[in-house]
Amino acid sequence: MNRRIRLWLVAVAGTALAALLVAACLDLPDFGGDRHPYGDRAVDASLARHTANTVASVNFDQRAFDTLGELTVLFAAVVGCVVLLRQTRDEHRARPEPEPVARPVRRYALAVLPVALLTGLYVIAHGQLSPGGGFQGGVVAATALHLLYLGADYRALERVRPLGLYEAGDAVAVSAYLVTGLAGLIGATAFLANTLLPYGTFNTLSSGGTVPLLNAAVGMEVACAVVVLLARFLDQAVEIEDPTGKGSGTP
Amino acid sequence: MNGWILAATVALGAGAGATLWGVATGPLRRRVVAQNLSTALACLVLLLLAQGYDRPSYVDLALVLALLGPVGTLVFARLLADDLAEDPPRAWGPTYLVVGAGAAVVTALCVATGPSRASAKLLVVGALLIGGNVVASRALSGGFSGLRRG
Amino acid sequence: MTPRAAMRTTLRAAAEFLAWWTGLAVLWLILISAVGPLELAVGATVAALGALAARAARRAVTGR
Amino acid sequence: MADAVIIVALLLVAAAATTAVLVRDPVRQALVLAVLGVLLAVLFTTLQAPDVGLSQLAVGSALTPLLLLLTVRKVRRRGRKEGPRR
Amino acid sequence: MTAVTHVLPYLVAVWIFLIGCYGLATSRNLIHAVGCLSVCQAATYVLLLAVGYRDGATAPVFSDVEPGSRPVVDPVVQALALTDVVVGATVTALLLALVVQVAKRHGTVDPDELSELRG
Repeated sequence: MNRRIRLWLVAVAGTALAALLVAACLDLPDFGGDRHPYGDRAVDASLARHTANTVASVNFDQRAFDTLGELTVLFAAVVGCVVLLRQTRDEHRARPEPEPVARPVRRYALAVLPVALLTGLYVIAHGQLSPGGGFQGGVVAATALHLLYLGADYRALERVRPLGLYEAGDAVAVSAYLVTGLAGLIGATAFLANTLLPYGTFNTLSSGGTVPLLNAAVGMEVACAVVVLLARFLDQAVEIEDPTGKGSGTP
Repeated sequence: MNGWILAATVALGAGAGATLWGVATGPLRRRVVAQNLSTALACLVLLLLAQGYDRPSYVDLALVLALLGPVGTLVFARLLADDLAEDPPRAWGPTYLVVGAGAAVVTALCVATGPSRASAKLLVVGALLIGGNVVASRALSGGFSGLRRG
Repeated sequence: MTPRAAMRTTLRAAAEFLAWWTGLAVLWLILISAVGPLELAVGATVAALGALAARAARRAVTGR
Repeated sequence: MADAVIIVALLLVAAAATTAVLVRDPVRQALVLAVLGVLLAVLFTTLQAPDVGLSQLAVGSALTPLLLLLTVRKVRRRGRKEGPRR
Repeated sequence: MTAVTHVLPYLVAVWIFLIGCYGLATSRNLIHAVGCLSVCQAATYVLLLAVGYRDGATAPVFSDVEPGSRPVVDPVVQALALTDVVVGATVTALLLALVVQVAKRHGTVDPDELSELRG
């Protein structure tokens, strides 16, 4: 099946799919319509549990079990990357040397790193109040750490980032999520049910029952997962060379 | 239809359209500069939309973009250092244009919100945006010249 | 490392940590909308974390 | 009239997606994908979805380009017989 | 509102999905193909959020708005789109790890050359 036949097949199937999709779009309810039955009920349930950010309430309270599934997808992907990008026997690891970087860039990296880390933790902490949550804040915090690689070099980042700690942190965070769910099972009614803690006063940091706890667990898990993921990719791209040394030399 | 959303629409259509055209065509050095300017312009659009929709909590998006936009450009500047080495980008004109626009937008928003913690937050976002943009442009035009191993 | 030099380095380290901590705490106060006791406590710990990260980053870069 | 900004954002996202596909070189595509991520975040804000916009910003502005470029660097150093830059 | 804006977001989502599939089918570089796949996924975000939009409504986040004072958009699709974005990024990372392995094993990332190698 050479390339020409494959392209013809794609063209024919593509146009047929396009026709069907456009026909489907014409029958969809108008954009901006007023009928959102699930949305209204989700908002009412979220307000009943004093959670200001309804999306966080849907994610961590009404559909907490699906978020557990997503957490395992994240965890499995990181484990997959760790296995795929490991250093094979015949590859050797070259020590990263210090790299010359312009002074303003390094000063910017050193100045913005704590600010970005603070913003990431702010986004996680206020996940159930203002826009944000565990996922977004975790990625921002992990990216903040890698400013060291961007502002200086990989050796500086390695010195600050003990990888074993982050892999353990990843596992601890996922199990913290599970333990909170089991506590719901033991303490009150159902797995991951939000009946364990009092809902607190509306629009404060302690409102929403277990939503802030699950938010923090997901935030820590995503931050550790992204650090481990980027560590594997950086190792492959900067440190690990092939047996024939082809990999080394100027990139 | 208030003026803020109109301003955001114009900035989005003109500014983002130009940067998209800049990043789609031309030599690599111009594409990298266009990417840097696109994050700055998008941050301004987000600030205008936050004011236009009367939702102060949307400023968090502009804050994260003001932080991560320049970091994304640093990623490109660092990992494409060898590709950019032969003809480094020299686009200080558009950068200062966008920085000026940013300063104007942030001051207009601060005047609109009046002296309060919210305008302090806007000033922080403006400072991060302008500082990040200038440093990213500096990094693009030769911040990582002596790089060997990346 | 004479005791006086050791004392001076720890003093300088504490000063740097405190400077970062106050800066980040002020930034936290600007970021949050409603100020409450719990917010201040969380802000204090997060600012301390950020100050530690800032110091570790500076030492990692300059201590090469 | 608030929909004008939605329409402009939608058309820009469509144009950016088309560009991202038509640009064949991975490095240049990473640049266009970064711009596409930012435009998507603006579109999500106009559609009143700040949480999704925030996650698209966090993921699309620094993480995805870094992963793409690190892979390009590894593949470019590894595969010496890389064909002419298409 | 004119008739076209009633259906424009859905058509844009369909267009982005089809152009992503076209890119996937005709790509000559696996890294480019992974980029096209993330474009396909962007189509799902646009469609999901377009389904949940309500005219003149605001975000269902009540940290700075009095609940019930303004109509809100559908939060359920936003939670789905949020999960979609995060999983999309993770899948992209895993696929890129696979591309690195393919490049190591076969020395090339052109799908057509790969099919001939029977590696």
